Amino acid sequence: MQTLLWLVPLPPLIAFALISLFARGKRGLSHWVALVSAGLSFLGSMTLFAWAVGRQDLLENPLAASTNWLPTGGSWLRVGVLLDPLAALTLFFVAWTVLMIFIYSVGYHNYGQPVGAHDLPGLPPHGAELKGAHGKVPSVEPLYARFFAFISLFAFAMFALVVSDNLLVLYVAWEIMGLCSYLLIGFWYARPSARDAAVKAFLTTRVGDMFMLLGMAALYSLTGTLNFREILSNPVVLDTLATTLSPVFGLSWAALIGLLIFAGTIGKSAQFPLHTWLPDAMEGPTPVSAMIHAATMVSAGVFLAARFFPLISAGWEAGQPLTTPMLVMAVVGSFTALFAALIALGQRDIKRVLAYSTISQLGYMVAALGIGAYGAAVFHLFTHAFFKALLFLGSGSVIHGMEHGQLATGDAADPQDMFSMGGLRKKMPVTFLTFLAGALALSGFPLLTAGFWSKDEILSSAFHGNHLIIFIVLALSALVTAFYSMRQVTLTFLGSPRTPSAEHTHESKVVMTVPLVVLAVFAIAAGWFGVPGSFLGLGAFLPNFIGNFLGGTHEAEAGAFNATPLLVSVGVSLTGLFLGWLVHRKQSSPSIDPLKRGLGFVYTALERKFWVDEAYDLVFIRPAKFLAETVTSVWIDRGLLDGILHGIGNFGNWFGRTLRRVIDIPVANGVPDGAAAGARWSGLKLRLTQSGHVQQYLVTSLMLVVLAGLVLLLVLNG
Amino acid sequence: MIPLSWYLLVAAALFCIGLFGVLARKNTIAILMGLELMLNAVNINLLAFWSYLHHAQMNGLVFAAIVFAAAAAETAVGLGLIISAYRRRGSVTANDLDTMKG
Amino acid sequence: MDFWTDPYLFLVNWLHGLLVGWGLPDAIASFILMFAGAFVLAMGAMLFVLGLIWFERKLVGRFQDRFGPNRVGPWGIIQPLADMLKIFTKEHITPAGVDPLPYNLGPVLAVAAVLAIWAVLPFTISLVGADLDVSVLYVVAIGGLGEIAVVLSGWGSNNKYALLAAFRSVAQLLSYEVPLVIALLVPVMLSGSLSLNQIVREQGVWYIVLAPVAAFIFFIASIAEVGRSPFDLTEAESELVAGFNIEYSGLKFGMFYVADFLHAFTISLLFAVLFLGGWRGPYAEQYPLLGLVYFMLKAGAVYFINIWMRASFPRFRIDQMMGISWKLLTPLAIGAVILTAVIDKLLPGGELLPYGDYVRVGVMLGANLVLVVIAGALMALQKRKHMLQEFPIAASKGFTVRDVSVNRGTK
Amino acid sequence: MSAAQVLFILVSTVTLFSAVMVVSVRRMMHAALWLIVSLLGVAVLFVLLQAGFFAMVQVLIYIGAISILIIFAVMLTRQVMSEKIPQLNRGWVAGLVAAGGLMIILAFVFRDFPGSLATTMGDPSAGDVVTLGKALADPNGFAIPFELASILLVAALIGTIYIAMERKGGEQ
Repeated sequence: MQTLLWLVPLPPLIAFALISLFARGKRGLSHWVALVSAGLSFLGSMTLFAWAVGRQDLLENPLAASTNWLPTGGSWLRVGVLLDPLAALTLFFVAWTVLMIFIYSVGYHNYGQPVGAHDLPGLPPHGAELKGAHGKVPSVEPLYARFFAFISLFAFAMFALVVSDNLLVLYVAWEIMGLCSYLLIGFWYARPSARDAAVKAFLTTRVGDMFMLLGMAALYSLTGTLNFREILSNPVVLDTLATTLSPVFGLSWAALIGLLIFAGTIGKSAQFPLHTWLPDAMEGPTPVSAMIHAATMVSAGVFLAARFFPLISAGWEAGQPLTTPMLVMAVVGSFTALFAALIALGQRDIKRVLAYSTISQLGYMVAALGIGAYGAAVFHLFTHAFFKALLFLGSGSVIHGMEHGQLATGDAADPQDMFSMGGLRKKMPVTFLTFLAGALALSGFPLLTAGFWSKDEILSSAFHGNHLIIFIVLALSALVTAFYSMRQVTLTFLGSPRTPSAEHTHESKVVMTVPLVVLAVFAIAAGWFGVPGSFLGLGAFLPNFIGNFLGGTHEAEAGAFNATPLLVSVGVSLTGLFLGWLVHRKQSSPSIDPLKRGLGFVYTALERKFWVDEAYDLVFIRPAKFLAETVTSVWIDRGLLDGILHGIGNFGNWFGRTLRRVIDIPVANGVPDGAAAGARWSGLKLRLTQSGHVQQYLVTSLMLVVLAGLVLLLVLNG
Repeated sequence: MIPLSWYLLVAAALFCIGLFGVLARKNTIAILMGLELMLNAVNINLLAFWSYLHHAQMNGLVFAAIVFAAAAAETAVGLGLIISAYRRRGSVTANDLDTMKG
Repeated sequence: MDFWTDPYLFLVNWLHGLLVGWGLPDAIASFILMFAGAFVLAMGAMLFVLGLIWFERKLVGRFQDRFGPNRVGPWGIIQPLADMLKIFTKEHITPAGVDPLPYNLGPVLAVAAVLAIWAVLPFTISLVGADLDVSVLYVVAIGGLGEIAVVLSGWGSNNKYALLAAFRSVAQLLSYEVPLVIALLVPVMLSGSLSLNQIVREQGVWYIVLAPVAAFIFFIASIAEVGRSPFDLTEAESELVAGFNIEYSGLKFGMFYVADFLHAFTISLLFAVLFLGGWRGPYAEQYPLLGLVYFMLKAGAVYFINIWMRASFPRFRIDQMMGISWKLLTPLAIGAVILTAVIDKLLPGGELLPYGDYVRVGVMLGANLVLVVIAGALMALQKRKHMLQEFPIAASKGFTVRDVSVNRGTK
Repeated sequence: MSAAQVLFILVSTVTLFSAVMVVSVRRMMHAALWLIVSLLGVAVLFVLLQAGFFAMVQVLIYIGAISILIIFAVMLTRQVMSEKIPQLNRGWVAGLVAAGGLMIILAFVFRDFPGSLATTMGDPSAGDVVTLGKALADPNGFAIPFELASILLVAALIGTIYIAMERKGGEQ
C-alpha cells in the first residue's frame, strides 16, 4: 500500500513528460497517454480508498512513509506520503473528477474532427469547412497535445498535494498548480483577455502564497519540521504553539501561523479579497474551468485549511469562543458565500455564474471550518467537487452545442450567454438531465441530492454552535444560490430557443456525455453517505459513513436533532428554486433581463459604474499596478449591482445606493486627486534612485550591509 | 602548522577584491571575472572549514562541488547574456544596460 | 633490491643516501631529488622528440613513396639535430603590434602543458613522477592549458589569420574534449580508480578488449586534440595560411613544433596506459625496466597508427569535424559509459559464475559490438533521411550520399 | 616558520596580487590572464587543504573551461572597450569603501570566531574521491542536490544556447 501511495501521483507526471517530449502534434497518442495515466492514478486511488475504508484506526495510524530529501545542515527536509481519512476522501473525488474531465476533454477539443483551415495555435478553433456540408463543422483544437500535457501536470500536482505528508511538498505541488493554472487559463494565449486572466490568476494567488510561505517559515523555525503528523497530531507541539505569544498583535503563534496559512487558502480558493481571478479564469477551455473549480485548485485551498484545522483550532473546544483564525475564517467565508452568490445573480455568461457560485460554495466550506464543523466542511468539499465538475462539464457541453449551432447557422450570438439559449432540453436531453441534477445538488434540493446533505450539515452546525449571524448569512446565500441555479436552468434549458444558434444545437458526443452521467450519479448519491445519524428516521437506514470515516473528534456536533436548520435549509432551497423559475419562465428576448425592466433609474446608475472602474484605474494603477488590479476588480465585478437588483429588488436597491455612497463619492472623487498627486510627487523623487545601473544598486545595498555590520560589531564588542 | 584563520583571511581578501571588481569595473566581462574571484573565495572557505573543523562530514566538499557547478552555469549564462547584449546594443558596459526593454 | 631489478629506485635511494650523508636535512634532499627527477624527465621528453621527428618523417616519407630524411647521418638520423641547430640560430622576429605577454607566454605554455602530463604517467610500476590519486583528472585539466596557449598565441600575434585559427582551434579542442573525457570515464569506471597507475594495475585484461568503443572514441578524439591530420584544420594552409602560430619564428616556432610532436606521442602514451595495459607484460613487475620497454613499444604502435592515418586521410571540412564530435562521438561515448556502468554493476566478475571473468569480458565485448551496430544503423538511417530530403530524385534512383557528396563540397 | 607556512604565504600573495591585477588592469585580455594565475593559486591552496580532487577540478573547470569562455568573450567584444579609457566606473570609490568595510567586518568576525585558531587538519584519507563519490550518489547522502546541480547545468546549457543564438530572419 505504501508503494502504491508513492506511485499514485506519478503517472500524470510521466504522461506530461512523455506528451511534451514525444507526442507533440500526435493527437491520438497524446490523449491516450494522458488517459492511461489518469486511469492508472484512478485505479491506485480507488484501491487506496477501498483499503482505507476497511481500516478502523486510520485516523490514529494513517499510512505514512517518508524519505530524506534535502539536507539542511544537521537535519533533513523529508519528502513523504500520508494517507489519512481526509487524504483518502480527497483522493477519491479527485481521482474521479480528474478521470472524467480527461475523458470529457477528448470530446471537448473535437478529437477526430478535421483541422480548420484558419485555426491558429493559441486561439480557439474556428471550425472547418467541409465539402458538401452546410455551414461549418467544429474543428480540432490546434494545440491538442499541449493541452493534455498541461492538464496531466496539473493532475500530478493535485495528487501530489493530496498525498504529501508535509507542508513543503504540498507547497511545491501548490505552486506547480499555480503554474499550470497560468498555463491553462492562458491556453488560448492569442486572446488578450485570456492572457490577462492568466496573469491575473497567477499574481493574485501569489499574494496568498506569499503569506503562506511566511507561515511555513514561521512553522519551520518554531517546530523544526514541516511534517503534518509531527505538528498536527502532536498535542504537545499544538499546545506550545497555542500558548506562546507571537510578536504580532498579541496573537499566539498558532493563530498567526493559522492566519498566514489561511491567507494561502484565500488566494487559492478565491475567498473574498482575492477572489477576482476566478471569474476571469473562465477564459480557459471549459475542462480547465472544471479542473480548476472542481477537482483541483480551489479544492486544494480548502484541503489545506482542513489539513491545518488542528492548528487553526488549537486550544479550542466545542462550545467555546472561536480562535482568531477561526473567527476570521467564519467571517470571510460566510461573507464570501453571500457576496459571490449575489454577484452570480447578475451574470449572463453561463460559466461566470458557475464561477461565482464556486466562490460562494467555497465560502461555505471555509465558514464551516471557521465554526469548527470540520466534518461538514470536508463533506461539502467532497460533494461540491462532484456537482461543480458536473455543472462545468455540462455548461461546456451546452457551449459546445451552441458553438455547433453557431457554426451551422453563421449566427453571431455569444455561445456562452444564457439569454441567447433557451429550450435546449429537447435538443440536449442528456446534458439537460445531468445539468439539472447538478443544479439541484448545488441549490440543495431536499433529501435527494448530495448538496442538500452537506449544506444542511453546515447549516445545522452553525445553528448548533450558536453562530446565529453566520447561520443567517449562510441561509440567505443558500436562498440566492437556489435562485440563480434555477435561473440558469430555466434560461438555458426551458422555454423555447431564442436564437438561431440555440435552434441548431444538438447533443454532444458520447465521450462528453458519459462523464456527465457518471458525475451526475455522484452528484445525487454522494450525499447519502453523509446523512447525520440523528436525522429523523433516515439516519438509521444510511449510516453516516463520511462522518465516521473522518472521525467526529473535531465536530461541534450536537446530540439532539433540531428541526429549525433543516426546515430553513429545505425552505430556502425550495423558495429559491421556485422564484428562479417564476422570474425567468417566460423569457423570450435574447437580450433583456426581465428584472431590469422596472428599474430604469437604477439602471443608469449601473451604467455609471463603468466610470468608477476607470477612476479606480487612474487612482491605483500608478502607485502600484498590482494592487490596482486586485482592488479594482473587486469592484469591477460588473454584475454586482445587477445581481442584487435581479434577486431581491429592495435589498438590491439599498445595497446599490450604499455602494454608491460609500465607494463612489468619497473614494472615487475624494481620494483620487490626493492619491494621484502624492503618487506623482513620490514617484518623481524616487525615480532618481531607479537608474537601472546594477552596480549602483549593489553598492547601495552593500553599503547598508556594511553599516549594519559595523553597528553590530560595535554593539557586540563595545 | 597553518592556522585556519590564515585561510579565512585570504579568502576574505579575495572575496573583497572580487567584490570591488564587481562594484567598480565598467566592463560586464570584468564584473563576471570579479564574480569568479568571489566564488573562489567562497570555495576556499568551504574547503578550509571542512578540512579543519568538519572533516568527518562530506557537506563542505559537496557544497564546494555544487559551487563549481553553479559557477560554470553562471559563467555560461552570463557570457551568453553579454554576447547577446553586445549584439543588440553594441556595448558591454554595465551602465549602458539600464533599460528593462530588450 | 639491486641495480638490475629496478635501476631507477636503486639510483634514487643511492642519491638520497648520498645527500643525507652530506648532512642535508631529509626534506631538502627529497626536494632536490624531485627537482632533479623533473628535470631529467622533461629533458628526456624533449630529446625524445628528436627521435620522434625522425621516425615520423621517415615513415611519412615511406607512405608517400619517398625516402624521407636520408642525408645527414646514417638513414638521415641526425637530420632533426641539424634542424634543431638551425632553429636555435634563427632570428626571433617579433611583429609590430603584438601583445607581448600573451605572445611570449603562448609557446612556453604549449610545451609546458604537454610536459606536465608526463609528470603523472606511470612508465613502470615504480617510475611515476607523481602518483596522484586523481591523475586522470589531472591529465584532463592540464589539457585545458594547451587550449589557453593556442588562444594566447592567436590573440597575441595581432594577426587576423592567427586569431581566426585560434578560434577554430579552440572550438575544435573544446568540442573533442567532451567525448574524450566521457570515453576516459570508461577505464576509470572499470578500474574504480582515478589514478593512472591503478588503472594499469587493474588491467589484467586490456581495456581495449573490454571497451573497444571507448578506446575508439578516445583514439579519434585524441587525434583531434592533437590537431593532426585528418583533423588539422587549424593549420589549413589554404584557408588560414599556417594556423595560430603564423607570426612565430625561430625558437618560439620550434617550441610549437616540439609541442606538437610531443603531444601526439603523449596522447599515444595515454592511450597505451588507459587501454593497452601500460607497462604490463611478462616479468614487468619483477623487472620494472622491462615495463618501460613494453610501454614504449605499445605507445609506439599507437603512434604508428597515428602517423598512418595522417598519411592516409584527407582533411575534414569544419562542419564535418564538428559533426563527428557532437553527433557521433559524444552520443556514442555516453552510450558506452551507460553500457559499461550497467554491465559492470550486473557482472562484477569473479565469484558469480564459474567462468565469471570470461563471461564478463564476453558480455562487455558483445555489448560494445551491439552499440556499434546500433550506432551504424542510426547513421545509415540518418544518411538515408538526409539523402531523401536534399536529393529526392537522386535518392529515388538509388544513389547514395557518397555519390552526391563529391559535388557538395564546392557548394 | 615551517615550509608549509612559507608555501602558503607565497601562494596566497601571488593569488591576491593577481586578483588585484584582475580588477585593476585596463586590458581585458590581461585581466583574464591574471585571473588564470589567481585561480591557479587558489588551486594550490586547495592542495594545501588536502583537497587534491578539488584542486584538479579547479584547474579543469576554471582554467580549462571558464577562463577560456571569458577569453572568448573578451575577443568577441574587443572592439567596444577601448583600452585608452578608464576601466572603472564613476562610483568606484564607493565600491572600494564598501569592499574595504566588508573586509574589516569579516576580519573582526574571524577574530571572534573561536574555531579560527584551529591548526590541525583532519585525516587526509577522509576526503578521498571514493568517499566523496559515494556521498554524492547515496540517496541518503547528497544524491538529490547532486542531481539538481546536473539539472542546473543542463538548464544553463540550453538557456545559453537559446540566449546566444542568432535569431533567424531578423529581430523583432
